[in-house]
Amino acid sequence: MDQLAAREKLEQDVLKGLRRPGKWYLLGLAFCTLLFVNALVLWGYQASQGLGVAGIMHPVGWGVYIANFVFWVGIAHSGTLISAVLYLFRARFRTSFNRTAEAMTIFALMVAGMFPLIHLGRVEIFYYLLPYPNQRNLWPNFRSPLVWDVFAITTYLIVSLVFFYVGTLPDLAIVRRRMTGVRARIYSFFSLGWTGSLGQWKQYSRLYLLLAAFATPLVASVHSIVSWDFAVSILPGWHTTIFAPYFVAGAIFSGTAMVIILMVPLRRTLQLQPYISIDHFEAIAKILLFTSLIISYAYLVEYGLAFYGHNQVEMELFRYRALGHYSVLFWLMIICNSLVPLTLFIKRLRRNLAYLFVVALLVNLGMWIERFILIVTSLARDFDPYAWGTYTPSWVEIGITFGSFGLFFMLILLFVKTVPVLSMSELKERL
Amino acid sequence: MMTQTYQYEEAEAFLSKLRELLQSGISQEQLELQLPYHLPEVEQLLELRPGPLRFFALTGGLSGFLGGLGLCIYTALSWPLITGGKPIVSLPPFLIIAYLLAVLFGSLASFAGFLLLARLPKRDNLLEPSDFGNHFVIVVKGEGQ
Amino acid sequence: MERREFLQLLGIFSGAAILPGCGDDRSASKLVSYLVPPDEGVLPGEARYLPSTCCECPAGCGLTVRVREDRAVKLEGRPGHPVNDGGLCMRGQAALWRLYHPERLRHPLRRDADGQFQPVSWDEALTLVVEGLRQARQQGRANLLLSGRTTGTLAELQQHFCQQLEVEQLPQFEPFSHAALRQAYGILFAQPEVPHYRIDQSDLLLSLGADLFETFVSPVNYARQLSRAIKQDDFQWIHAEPHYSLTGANAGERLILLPGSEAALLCFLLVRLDAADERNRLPMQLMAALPASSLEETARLTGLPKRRLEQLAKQLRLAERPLLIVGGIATSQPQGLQVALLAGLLQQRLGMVGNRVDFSQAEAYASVGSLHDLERLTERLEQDQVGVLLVSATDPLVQAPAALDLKQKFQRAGLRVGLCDLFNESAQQFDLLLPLSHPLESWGDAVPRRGVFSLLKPAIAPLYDSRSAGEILLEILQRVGQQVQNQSYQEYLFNTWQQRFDQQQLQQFSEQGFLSLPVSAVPHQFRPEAVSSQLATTQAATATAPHLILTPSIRSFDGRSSCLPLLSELPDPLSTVSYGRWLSMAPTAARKLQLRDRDLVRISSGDWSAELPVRLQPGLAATVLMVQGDLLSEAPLPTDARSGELIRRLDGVRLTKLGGAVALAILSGSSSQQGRGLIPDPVHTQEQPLEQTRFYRAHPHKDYRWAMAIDLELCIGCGACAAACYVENNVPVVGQQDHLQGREMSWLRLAPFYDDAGRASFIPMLCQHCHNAPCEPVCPVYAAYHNAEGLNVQVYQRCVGTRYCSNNCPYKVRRFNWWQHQRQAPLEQMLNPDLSVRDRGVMEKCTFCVQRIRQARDRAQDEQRPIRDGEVLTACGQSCPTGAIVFGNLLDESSAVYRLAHSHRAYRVFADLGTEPSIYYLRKG
Amino acid sequence: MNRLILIVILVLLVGFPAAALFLLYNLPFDNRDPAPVQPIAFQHTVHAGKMQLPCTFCHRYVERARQAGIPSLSLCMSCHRSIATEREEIKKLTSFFEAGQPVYWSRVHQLPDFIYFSHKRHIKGGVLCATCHGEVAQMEVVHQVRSLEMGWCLACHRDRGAPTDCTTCHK
Repeated sequence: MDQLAAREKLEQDVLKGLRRPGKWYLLGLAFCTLLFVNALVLWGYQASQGLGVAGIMHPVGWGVYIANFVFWVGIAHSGTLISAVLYLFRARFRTSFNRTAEAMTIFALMVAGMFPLIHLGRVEIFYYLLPYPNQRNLWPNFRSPLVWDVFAITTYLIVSLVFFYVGTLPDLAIVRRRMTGVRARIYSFFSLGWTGSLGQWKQYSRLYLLLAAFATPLVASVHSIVSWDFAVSILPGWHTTIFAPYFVAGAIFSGTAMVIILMVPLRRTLQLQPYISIDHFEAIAKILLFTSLIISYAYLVEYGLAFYGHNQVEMELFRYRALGHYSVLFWLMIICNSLVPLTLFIKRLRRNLAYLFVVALLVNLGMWIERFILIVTSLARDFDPYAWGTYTPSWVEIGITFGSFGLFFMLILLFVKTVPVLSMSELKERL
Repeated sequence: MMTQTYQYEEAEAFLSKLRELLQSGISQEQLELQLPYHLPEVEQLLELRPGPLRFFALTGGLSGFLGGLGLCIYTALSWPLITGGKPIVSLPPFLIIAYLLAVLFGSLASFAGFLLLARLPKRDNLLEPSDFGNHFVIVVKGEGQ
Repeated sequence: MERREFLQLLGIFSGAAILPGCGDDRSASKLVSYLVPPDEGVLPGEARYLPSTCCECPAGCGLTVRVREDRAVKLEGRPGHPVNDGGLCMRGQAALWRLYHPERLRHPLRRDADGQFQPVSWDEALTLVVEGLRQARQQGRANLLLSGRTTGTLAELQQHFCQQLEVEQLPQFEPFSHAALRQAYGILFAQPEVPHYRIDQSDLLLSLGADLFETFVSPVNYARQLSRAIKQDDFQWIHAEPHYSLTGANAGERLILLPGSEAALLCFLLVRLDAADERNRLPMQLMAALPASSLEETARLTGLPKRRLEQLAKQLRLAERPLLIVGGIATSQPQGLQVALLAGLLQQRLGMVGNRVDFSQAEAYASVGSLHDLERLTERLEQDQVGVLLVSATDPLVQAPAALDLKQKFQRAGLRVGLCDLFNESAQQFDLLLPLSHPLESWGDAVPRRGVFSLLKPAIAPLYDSRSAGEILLEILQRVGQQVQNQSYQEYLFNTWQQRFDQQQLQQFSEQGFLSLPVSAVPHQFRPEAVSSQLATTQAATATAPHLILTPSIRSFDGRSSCLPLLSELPDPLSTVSYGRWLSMAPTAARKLQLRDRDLVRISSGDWSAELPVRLQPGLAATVLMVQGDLLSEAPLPTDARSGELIRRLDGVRLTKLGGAVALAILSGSSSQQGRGLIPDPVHTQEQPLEQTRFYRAHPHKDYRWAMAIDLELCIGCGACAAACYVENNVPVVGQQDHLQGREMSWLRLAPFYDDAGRASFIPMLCQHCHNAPCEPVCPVYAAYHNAEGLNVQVYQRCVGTRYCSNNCPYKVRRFNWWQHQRQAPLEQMLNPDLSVRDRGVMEKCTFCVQRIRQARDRAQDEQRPIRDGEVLTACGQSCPTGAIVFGNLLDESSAVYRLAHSHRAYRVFADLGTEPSIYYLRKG
Repeated sequence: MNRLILIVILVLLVGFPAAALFLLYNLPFDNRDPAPVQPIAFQHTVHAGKMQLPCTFCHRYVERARQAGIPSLSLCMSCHRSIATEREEIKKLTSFFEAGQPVYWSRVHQLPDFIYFSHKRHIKGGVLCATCHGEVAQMEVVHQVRSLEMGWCLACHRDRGAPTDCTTCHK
């Protein structure tokens, strides 16, 4: 087949995804939207009644909401890892995933960004957190990790958006060419009049490299900063130096799993098998396996530090994690995060997409639980034994959690129908 | 000399023609190239220099870093409140803010530089799109045009 | 004082002066003018402090009422008052809830033919009473007046009333009547009274069952006295009881007796001590009447080791000024009267009577009856002999033992007239309800013990169309022409006082709110001959286990205060249960039945049974089960035939595990401190903490650095501080549901920590105002920061509610407003206007009563001087009955807090975390 | 046409952030009536202006207490029993007094509940009434002239070296 025909076929194949949606798509979209709207209603209820409608209490002041926040920020990470870090390392398999992964980063960050607002006692004055001149002559406290979070998340979201948008520019021009009517004009507007001239490509490639360079440290820093929310505190189980690398590894672990969760069905329904090969999935699976090992190592180290260090408060906490009120969750987490991924050492399993999909689902379940355990147990058993308590999420928190998944998948579904899920201009290089 | 347009379906043919044209003494200013995807070989042939985009990034990044640090220090001093026994100007946390703003401003400045240097958005093309699809195109402009 | 001056004093409350900023809605946007200017010294927006007397229990503590804008907003113990000298217990603190109780009766009510209550005017209501009295007399039925313990002028007025109107005054009704005690003292010394115990003059206190800190006669007074006694080096305190009380938890040593063995113990001690000394021996005849009490037998009966028994006798013998107090559970049992008699004999033998057991200052219990009187009342009711039954300021329907079935028989009185304050279930059993004014709205006086006069003076104008008992009785008398027309009760009182006191005393009485008059010593006569016959049956019948003991409650007294929401909100000191009822049992016994906290059990005795959740109580004897009496008022408790005391023990009860658990609000997460040294082991008293290494230089403090010292040796865990904090700082009462979810709002909590032997130590935990506070740097908006005077400030208006500060607080003393807490009208009138009411979504915590610091600074600035040591009293420290909490400026080397902070006993909780708290605890020993 | 679009876009680009900043700068807004209607049309222009009564003649607690105090009706009546009795507004006053009803004046200057403010401290510190209340003697209807917002208070506190600790005012 000659090159031109191959390129044309690629465009046709990829743009098939943008056709009029089918029944199942609409049903899925409606379901996700419903979950999200439900969460909005619950949030409104919570905002009017007070945080009492959530299950959080004294001493567990942070619960499911912050677990969700950490989880979704974590999901965001592998998007940047795939698009920026692997770009710098020239990993070829990245082109199969990078567009979806970048979109995932943005959507996950949008979802994550909602949770700090949801968990505020007085969301109506969230603007106190922003540094802007005001009549009160007051500024936020830059010594607070929560302000670091505000900056980290905003920076990460904006940089990811720019990165994503720049990457889609050439593809938007292709879509414009292949569309007619109003849709063509809309795509035309967003493609900024991209023609593919050498001058544009020249600047484009340089910008892409620069943005990748800017985004790469964010992979390490943003989740480090999120981890410092916990690590700079004084609590047993939180106040530990391994948190930053441990969180980053965990973020990549769960994010990679989410990429698998998204790409396996996409590849099938959009018939992208020619462009995304099993080899590519295997490469991703190896990342999953590797980060799982790091995570397991971190679990071991935490226990080792606590018990070898013989700090009473730490020992009690880690005993409680494994054997206390949340022990079932703890062991489920160990199974999902440390044991199940070990099966990926077997090549046959690693190349089996259905199996990989199931492992990825379990990994994400496990990682969500990890955040829950980590946040809740440390608060439930800290220094003063009189103030120990147990936390059970309320239906409001659970509803909002499901709503966050609803919002995420709603955005992914909308993305699939509006933007080419593969980077055509990059794939053309590979043809 | 009249303006000439060459269209190719394959990258190799395009590149050999381009090489041929360059050897025949046609200056870079006379060439207008359209590509369906980024071909690094073209830049090698034309011996393109890195260009000024780097400086946008550097300026943005530096101003973000200094601005961030300045913001933190200024606000902390404008109403000095002690928290946790830490000094009013606590550099470690302020460096985090400075670093993040460096990344943010650097990225945004690079993007702005890109738009400027690549002359985007292109108004003509916004309204009346025209491109050459998946073809490689070389336009050799006539002298004096 | 002249009559004119006195009446002028009244003028303040005549309602002429409406002060700005009253609690109604429109005042928020309106300024209200005075009609006439207020009296000199009354400034708008500034607090006034008026004397009064607490009427929440019979102890009669002196009060200082803080009044803001014509609203009483805080009660404090009155310094110098002979009963409480500044301290006030949690029930006293909660008394404001009775004043502003939403269920207050607002006007007289009369039950109509359909059984519905209809409002009537006072005129109609009193006419009905007069008419009823007349009719009953014609029918030959007796008119009766039953009241709670009443002293002072009102008691005289009651007598006068009864004489004039041919109403029979029944002996006053008190559930804790101390009848056995009084009867025994009557037999022994012809003094049927409760003496005043002078604990602070003793060097050895042996208390037997008497719950000195909870309900026994005058708890705040005893706590004050004990705190003075403990400060003497050689003071010893041994407490013996079968169950576990707060008093026992605080005694130097707590002896666990087998239930019902108090008499045996006393018998043994009496025989031993009588033999030890040749002088003043008790008559042979009397000693012969005592049952044989060998060491072995006593050890078997009491369950105490022989060595300990001998040692106890020796301790008593060697003590120079021993004091024995019996009461509470020890006298509310089948041998109650013997216990009281034997104790009296021991007191006589060891020379306590007349000095440390002081009858000249006897507590005013003489006119209180016993359950026998109530039994007689039910008999007369059954025989339809009762015409009008006036019940004044007491609630026999709830508090009489279930066995009497008073509620049923009560219906047979001709006309049931209730003088009560709340429209609760027992109020609805009356035909005619006359709303009583709260003591803070009324004039009056109280004589809690002989020679002590305490003033009641209205702090606010009555909220409703209510009257005080005195006003009602006086008006009825006037109606039948037995009293000077148009004389008000105030004038009546004033006349009485003028007759009783001289000018100087009167002046003192009205200014300081109390008066101590010298009392003549009462010559006591010892009548051993009367005792012998009573002692014959002393030998204890061995009771069968397990025993259910119904204890008094520090929170509700005998149940009368359980209607005050604050007291349900505050946890029981020993079990830390707030809402609901529970059965305390020993961990060992629970393990046998595989019971854990909150597991449901059924407890039964005869036909009666009740279902309760279990709460493990370390240190409780394995054969003893414990429930607070007012939570199990339906239990079939018998009355002691001889003393008329309620027997608060059921023997041989059956306990069945029901399976399943119920939600019970247990506030403590752990009864052990898990070896974390919040309260250091006294063994290691000499260890000095290492000097902290600092990463950053310590920040400076200018003129003041506020700090607090809490002496754990003095802290008795009574919870008065926590109660005071609630009232002072507008801390919301959130209710059972939030407590079950761990969302109590208390700024100050008392954590009981038990060691392996079941000994309890208490530590008040509140914001430590750390120098390097972990809560501060994590706040994104500077809502938590450290000010120049060392306060850890929380700016509510700035708080966005991230709760990070609470997470990062190692002491977990920050409280989050999960809701917009509502206060049912008119409870919002109790709010302290000196600090804001926190909104939903805001973090709050102890401020070291910054409003009081502000007030002191304002005063100091006016006088151009620094704030004096002791000028700022935090609400908790002010209320503490033992004075365990001291507040002041750490930079002032002459201050009390500086001295205590540099004591060898001082330590700081979790010092190794480097938070450098501003609260110094003083360890025991 | 194109230029017009460009201008509109520019205006939006500049205007929108400016409006947003203005909004944020001033949040939260105070939307009370700056000059509410009073039950009796009391004339500060006459009493404080023409007759030059000192402020403390009526607001007599201002040097001694947190609240300045509203004059009692008996104080008003001490003059108005004989002066200007025929006027409509004075008749209102008399009827209030005779009925024994207090007057519910509308508050002009109102600090939020969570603020501790002491007139005494400010007067003793040498702050003039007019600094916060404006020239009341020249106001036909008294209205609020200062924002009484935190930034405004703070500016003065800083100028005068008065305490700026949060607990000074926040309670």
